[in-house]
Amino acid sequence: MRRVSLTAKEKRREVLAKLEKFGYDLYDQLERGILPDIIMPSRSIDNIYYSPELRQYTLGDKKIRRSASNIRHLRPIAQLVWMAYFVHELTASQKTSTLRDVFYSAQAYDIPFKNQDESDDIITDLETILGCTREDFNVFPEERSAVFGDLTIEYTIPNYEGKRLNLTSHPDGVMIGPALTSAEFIETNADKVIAIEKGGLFTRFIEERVHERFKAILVFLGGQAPRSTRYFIRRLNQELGLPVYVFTDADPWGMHIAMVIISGSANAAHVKELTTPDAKWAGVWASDIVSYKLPSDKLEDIDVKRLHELLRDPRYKGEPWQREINTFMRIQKKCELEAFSRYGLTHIVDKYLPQRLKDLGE
Amino acid sequence: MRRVSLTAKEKRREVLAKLEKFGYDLYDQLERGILPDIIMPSRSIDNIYYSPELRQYTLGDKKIRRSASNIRHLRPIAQLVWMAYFVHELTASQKTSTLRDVFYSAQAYDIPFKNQDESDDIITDLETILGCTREDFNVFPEERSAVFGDLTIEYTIPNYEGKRLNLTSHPDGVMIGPALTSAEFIETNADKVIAIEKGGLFTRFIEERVHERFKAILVFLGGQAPRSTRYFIRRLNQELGLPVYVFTDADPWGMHIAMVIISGSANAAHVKELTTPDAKWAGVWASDIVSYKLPSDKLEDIDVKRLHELLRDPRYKGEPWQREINTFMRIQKKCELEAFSRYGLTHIVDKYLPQRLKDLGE
Amino acid sequence: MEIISQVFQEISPADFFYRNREIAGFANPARAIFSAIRELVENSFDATEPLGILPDIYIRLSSNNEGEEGEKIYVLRVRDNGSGIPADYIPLAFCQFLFSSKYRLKQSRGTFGLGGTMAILYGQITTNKPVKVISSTGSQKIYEYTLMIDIERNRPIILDRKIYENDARWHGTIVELSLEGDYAKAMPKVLEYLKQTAIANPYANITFVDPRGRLYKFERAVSNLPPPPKETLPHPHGVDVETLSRIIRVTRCKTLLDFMQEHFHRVGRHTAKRFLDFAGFPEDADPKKLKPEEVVKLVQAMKNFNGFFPPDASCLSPLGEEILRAGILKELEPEFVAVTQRKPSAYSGHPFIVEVGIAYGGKVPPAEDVLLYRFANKIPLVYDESGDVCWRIIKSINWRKYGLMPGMPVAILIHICSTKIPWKTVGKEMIADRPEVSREILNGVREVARKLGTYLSRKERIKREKARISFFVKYLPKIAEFSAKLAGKEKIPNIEDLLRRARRFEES
Amino acid sequence: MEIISQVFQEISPADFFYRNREIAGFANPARAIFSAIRELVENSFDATEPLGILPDIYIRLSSNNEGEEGEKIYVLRVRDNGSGIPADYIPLAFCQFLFSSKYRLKQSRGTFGLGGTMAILYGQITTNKPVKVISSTGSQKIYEYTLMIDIERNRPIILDRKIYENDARWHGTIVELSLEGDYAKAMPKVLEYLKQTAIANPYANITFVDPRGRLYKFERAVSNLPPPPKETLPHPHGVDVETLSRIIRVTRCKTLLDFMQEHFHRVGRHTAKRFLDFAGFPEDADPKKLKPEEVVKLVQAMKNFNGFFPPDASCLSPLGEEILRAGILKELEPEFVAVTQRKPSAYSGHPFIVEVGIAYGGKVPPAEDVLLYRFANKIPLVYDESGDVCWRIIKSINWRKYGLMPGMPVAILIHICSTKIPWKTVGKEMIADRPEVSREILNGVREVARKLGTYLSRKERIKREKARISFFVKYLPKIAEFSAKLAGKEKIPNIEDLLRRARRFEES
Repeated sequence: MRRVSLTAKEKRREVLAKLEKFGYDLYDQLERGILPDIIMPSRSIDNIYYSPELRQYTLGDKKIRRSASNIRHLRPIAQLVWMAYFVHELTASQKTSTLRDVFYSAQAYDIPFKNQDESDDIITDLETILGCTREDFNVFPEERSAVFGDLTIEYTIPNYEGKRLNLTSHPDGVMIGPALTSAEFIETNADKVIAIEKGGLFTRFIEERVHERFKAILVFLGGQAPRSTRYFIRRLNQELGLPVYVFTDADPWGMHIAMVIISGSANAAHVKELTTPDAKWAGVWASDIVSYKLPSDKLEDIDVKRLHELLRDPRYKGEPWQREINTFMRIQKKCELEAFSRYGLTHIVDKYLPQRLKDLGE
Repeated sequence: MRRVSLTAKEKRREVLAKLEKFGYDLYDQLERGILPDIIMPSRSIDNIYYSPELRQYTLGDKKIRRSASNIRHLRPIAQLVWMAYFVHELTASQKTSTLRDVFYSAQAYDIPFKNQDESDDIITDLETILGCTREDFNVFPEERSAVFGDLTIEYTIPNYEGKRLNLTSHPDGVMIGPALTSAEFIETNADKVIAIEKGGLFTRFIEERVHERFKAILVFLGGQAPRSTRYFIRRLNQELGLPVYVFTDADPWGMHIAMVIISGSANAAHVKELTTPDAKWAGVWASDIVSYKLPSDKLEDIDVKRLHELLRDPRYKGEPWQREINTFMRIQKKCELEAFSRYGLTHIVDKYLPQRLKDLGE
Repeated sequence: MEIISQVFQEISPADFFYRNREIAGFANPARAIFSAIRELVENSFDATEPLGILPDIYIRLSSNNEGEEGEKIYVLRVRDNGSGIPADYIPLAFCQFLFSSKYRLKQSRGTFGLGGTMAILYGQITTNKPVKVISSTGSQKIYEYTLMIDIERNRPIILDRKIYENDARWHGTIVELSLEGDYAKAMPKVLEYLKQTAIANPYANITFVDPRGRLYKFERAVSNLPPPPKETLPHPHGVDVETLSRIIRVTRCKTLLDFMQEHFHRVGRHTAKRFLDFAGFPEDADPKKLKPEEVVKLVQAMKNFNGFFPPDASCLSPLGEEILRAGILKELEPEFVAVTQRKPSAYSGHPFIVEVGIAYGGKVPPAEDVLLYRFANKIPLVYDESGDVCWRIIKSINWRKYGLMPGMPVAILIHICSTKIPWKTVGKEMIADRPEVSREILNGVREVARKLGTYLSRKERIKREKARISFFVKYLPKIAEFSAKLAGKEKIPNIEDLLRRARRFEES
Repeated sequence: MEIISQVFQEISPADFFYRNREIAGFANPARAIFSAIRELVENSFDATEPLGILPDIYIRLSSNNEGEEGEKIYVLRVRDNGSGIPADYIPLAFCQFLFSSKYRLKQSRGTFGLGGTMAILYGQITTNKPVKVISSTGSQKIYEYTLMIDIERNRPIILDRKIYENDARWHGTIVELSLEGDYAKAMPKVLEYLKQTAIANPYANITFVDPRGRLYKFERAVSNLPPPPKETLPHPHGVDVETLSRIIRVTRCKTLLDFMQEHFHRVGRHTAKRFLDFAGFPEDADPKKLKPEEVVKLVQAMKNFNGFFPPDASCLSPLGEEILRAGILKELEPEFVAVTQRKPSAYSGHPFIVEVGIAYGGKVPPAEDVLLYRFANKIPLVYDESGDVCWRIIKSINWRKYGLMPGMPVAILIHICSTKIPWKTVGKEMIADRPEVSREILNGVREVARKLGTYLSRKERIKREKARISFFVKYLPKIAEFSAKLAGKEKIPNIEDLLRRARRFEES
């Protein structure tokens, strides 16, 4: 595992070296007149385990072998080598790309992908082989989330190297994109991180000066958080030692948004730097619907089905998960973060937030 | 019509006065023992006209009357008065709210909405009656888009009053939220605005220093642009006199994203400050697919159906619209902005962009 | 060149139906059990109800080897308290095809006159056992015949005949026959048939003992019978060339004016005159001297003349709205019921009456489709629902028009009675799509659906009216409160007066 | 108390079918036109093909008042070049019910023996006009009869009889009758019927002139006929008590051993011995002395004995794979065709053969469902598709298993021929669901579907093989190029050798 405090430049150098070694292995086999093969951890469902130590999903020992002697593997291997080459160029020149861009770029090299799913899948293969995330080799998704709070960062991207920015400088929130993901953390007065599912509430928290009143860095997740945002939250936790509190809607989907930040997703079992195992789901809980008399909707069939799935999920073994799942089942209700507005716009900040942080031992 | 250069404070005062007058009219009728009524422009489809002078959709002279003597109108009138009261409080205290928040807030006053559509509709009624946009009374949508470029703004929101920010300060782009929407424009060296549908390309443009090389303010639309973003583009055009170029995917949907920025949508025919009639759709055009040999997909049935609708739409009367719609029909193809990646990641900036700006008389 | 031609052969009606037994509902062992029970039960109804007797019908199906799966030999015994059959007629009535009491112009349950004989034939060819018929007309004697059918000659074979004293003056008929069948498969349809029979004939006692010894009892709920049908003259609209020729052959009338009045249903002197004028025949023409083309012309005129009175219902025996309602209330216990008896009508000169009932709620299960019960001459139709005109009509109706949505608990009962039900097939399970009939069904269904619609919309209206008043009480104070706040006023406007006026306005 | 009982009455078979004419396809004017044409055309086929004559059939339907909407009077004339009917039989064959050449144990198109007479009866009761029948067996005379039916007595009435010289030794039959009908409504089904008849009978010339004067010609495509059916003995599996009793009545055999060999299909000495042993009857028992229970026991044993040979096809006249293929190729011009004739089988002792064809591509339209053509004894079935067992089977098959997706152009033709088609109704439009029959249909459909599946998958495999080789040529150089670039090498590895080996590996 890579050290957390690796600087951006060191990280880049390490990624480039891994890519070059991957290329050399294939090159060497071909030179020796062998149809080359690639061995990598299997990402099939029977090789994904929940690791209680890591507190996230992780891959087991099962390996798969892709061999150029197998006609069905030829095309994916060619795509994989090209992909390694392409992101090597990208990283070396310090440019970024989206998943969509990668998909189209392949056409210039006459290795077209059938569709974007296929190209996304090859990127995931490359992540698995190299043991790093696509953000490490400068491929970012479309989704944008944001951050706000007293944290000064220093950019590492070209033209901005050494420039600093305090993340309270734009009160609409600062976008978490490639530049911020690769920035160094310089200084903060905050003592916690509050991550919020919905944009409206993020703005409300800024307006209500939650960052000052609670000394918090506020993160806007934008629903299920993009991986770069999960990585960013992890860094806030690991590098700065800040506790993380996640606020979501009170339904199985909101609960899972928090869980993915804490323990990762099965989809990303092959990467190990996206989780924040010590983060806490701070609300809205099913039990809050009862105790705060929040306006709620009936659980739909699909919600109930989802709850039953979560009950069987090893990540949900402990508390508050079991308690809240059972409460959902019992009251058969769900509600949104905005539901606190029934008590006035500031109620959530004035009453609920301090109480909850206190409950959680803050 | 309101003057464009109205300062934020003046604007707020004007909105508050309009809301108070709306309340007084009803109060007065009740005091005189009359079941009150409200007269406002009709937003039904037969009262929406395309105005060639304004170059946008606008409402005709038809009025509708909501009377408290009609049982079906009672509830909407009560909701409308409450809504006016609620946003008055919001604006007066300089807080913002989302559409979702408003929906929930009503419950506290025992005037619940059936669903969010209903509450959104009442907000639109209020816009129509007062002749201003919901952003004017601090109600913002969830969606977030972004801007980047050499423009210095000065905030007007509480705690940031007088603070300035240059919009190149964060290379991931600066979010367009309530704070930026209400900021004053102080200074710019840019001589144009380039609006881009997709986030990946927005980041590419920043990385390729388009803002410097082309002296441009870059705006990320995030698909169909939120109204606050359309308003922001209009301000860049009107207050700073900058020409606006819009880049979208080459398909009927991308074309319409540009059109809504230029001439507005039928949904917003009741408000007049969201359009930028002089903005230009700069690509990707159907004809570019041919001349640049771009990777493309076949038009689907729904695309063709949409093209036929656009052909009948008065906003699409002139050029390049007619030419491009006909080209789409002829070649039966569409493509995305990222399609230029087949010629390398920088091709779009090095070759296509300068050529197109030249074509458009830049 | 002369070609050797085909060999020709004549067969008896019994032989024809023997060769084609599946067309009368004896296609397989399961269906045969159902059809045999049904045919004998219908015979029992026809021997009681039209003669003013409240039916008591006892059915026993037994088997020596119950418990094994599949086909086996059963003994079916059906007893009724009907009029009985005169001794001399017993062999022919049961063991000769095309001999029946049902070939008349009045409504009876069986219309092919085949049913009982078909069951006996099927029993004979599967078991080679005779049928036993015991009957008395209430005279001093009871006759017991042991019979078989000579299929090739279409004649009864009398194997034995016994005579008993009838001191109790019992009247009725007992039929006991052996047949091969599969009761396990037939059971659901048999029980459904009996249950629905009990709905449409609430004046009957029906008892069924099945081969497993289980007793099913359907007890009498009303003791008045529908009016018995009377035999009637043919209606001019329903006369074809053959019928007219037959009447001409037997008539004693010397003039067409007499002829029309004498032989046709609801034709009086005035109508006969107007008709003959319309048809262009002299009133004093001799019917016996009409030429073939003139017969055709007269038939065409009868079809086209609009001045005849519609047939009356005297030859029909509808259930009547009272009995229909009683049957529905008894079985379905609905929240709402409506019934209608349509005016008599005719297709191809056969008079018919359609009766329709609708039931909502209660024991009617909510379902995607409306639940349909079909009856023809009081017989429930339990097979082949989807091929029936009733089903087509039910499906064609826009139920939303009557305030009905899929998932509501609605049942429709359709009863058509006629001297001749327009069957689609010999199996007597589907009613054919005759325009005259389907129009009556459609109108009947619409009529009851409208009544249900009215009921549902009144229920809805009362609910809405209550809501209206509560609206003013709820929202007017809100308008006052927030407009005052907006306007920056301390005092909220007094709206008591407005509220009072709104209430009065509502009540007017 | 004695109750006045019902009045009993006997009616003739003609009267029965007159009263119940809708059961034979004469329910309404549109259907009557269709049924009349079909019944007469089938008679013509039965008078030609089984006797080795290539059919030439000419149909003319005319009307004096064409152009008006709705029902009117038509004259239907059907002429064939068949064997003709001996003069003495003409009146009975056409104007008496239950008199026919078709009551035999061999396959013929009409199986009720009612069709032609029913059409004449319908014409008579709607127009009161006689039927004209002209026929010659190829002798020196041509006979022309003018006939009507005495419906009450089920007897022909001969109105006129003419005799002409037949110098040309013409043989055949012409039937000309008047009837009321509605051709405008019947037209689509009539034309569909004729077109499909031409598919299944490509050895016939069929000409149709319709009332609007339009000419439809279906010309002969092959000049060999299917093998004519032979009359056969009953198969033991299909014998019931009645059949056995009749044979016992007429047999001259003195022992059961002789009896079994003499009267049953495919029973030789060895089989007869084994069977009697199985059934527990002495070989020398006298069949005439069997008691009724013993007859039943013998029938049961016949049903349960597994040692009989299956019936052979000699009494059947299937199309044969060659003619079936020719008909499909001629009409549908498919990219692929497969046909199969199943081995003869039997249900309830009636032998039958199922033939199935499948067609893919060509003129077969792509559709959500497989296109189904149904034939029974060479007659196309054009009504009531969805109630047919063929339809149920087609719907039950998982077509994906054979590489077929919805939207592909596939047609299935199913022909069942039998001495007795298991009709579901007298209307002869739906085949009933008999397990023995549906098993053969299912297996036949599966067999041709498998052949089509094999064709489609071979087509697919060839396409894939070509793709394989091109894969190595395309992707191996890419791997070499980019791995070299990544490794920072100037020189790209030499992969010529690897490519050569891959090719060889592929070919082995």
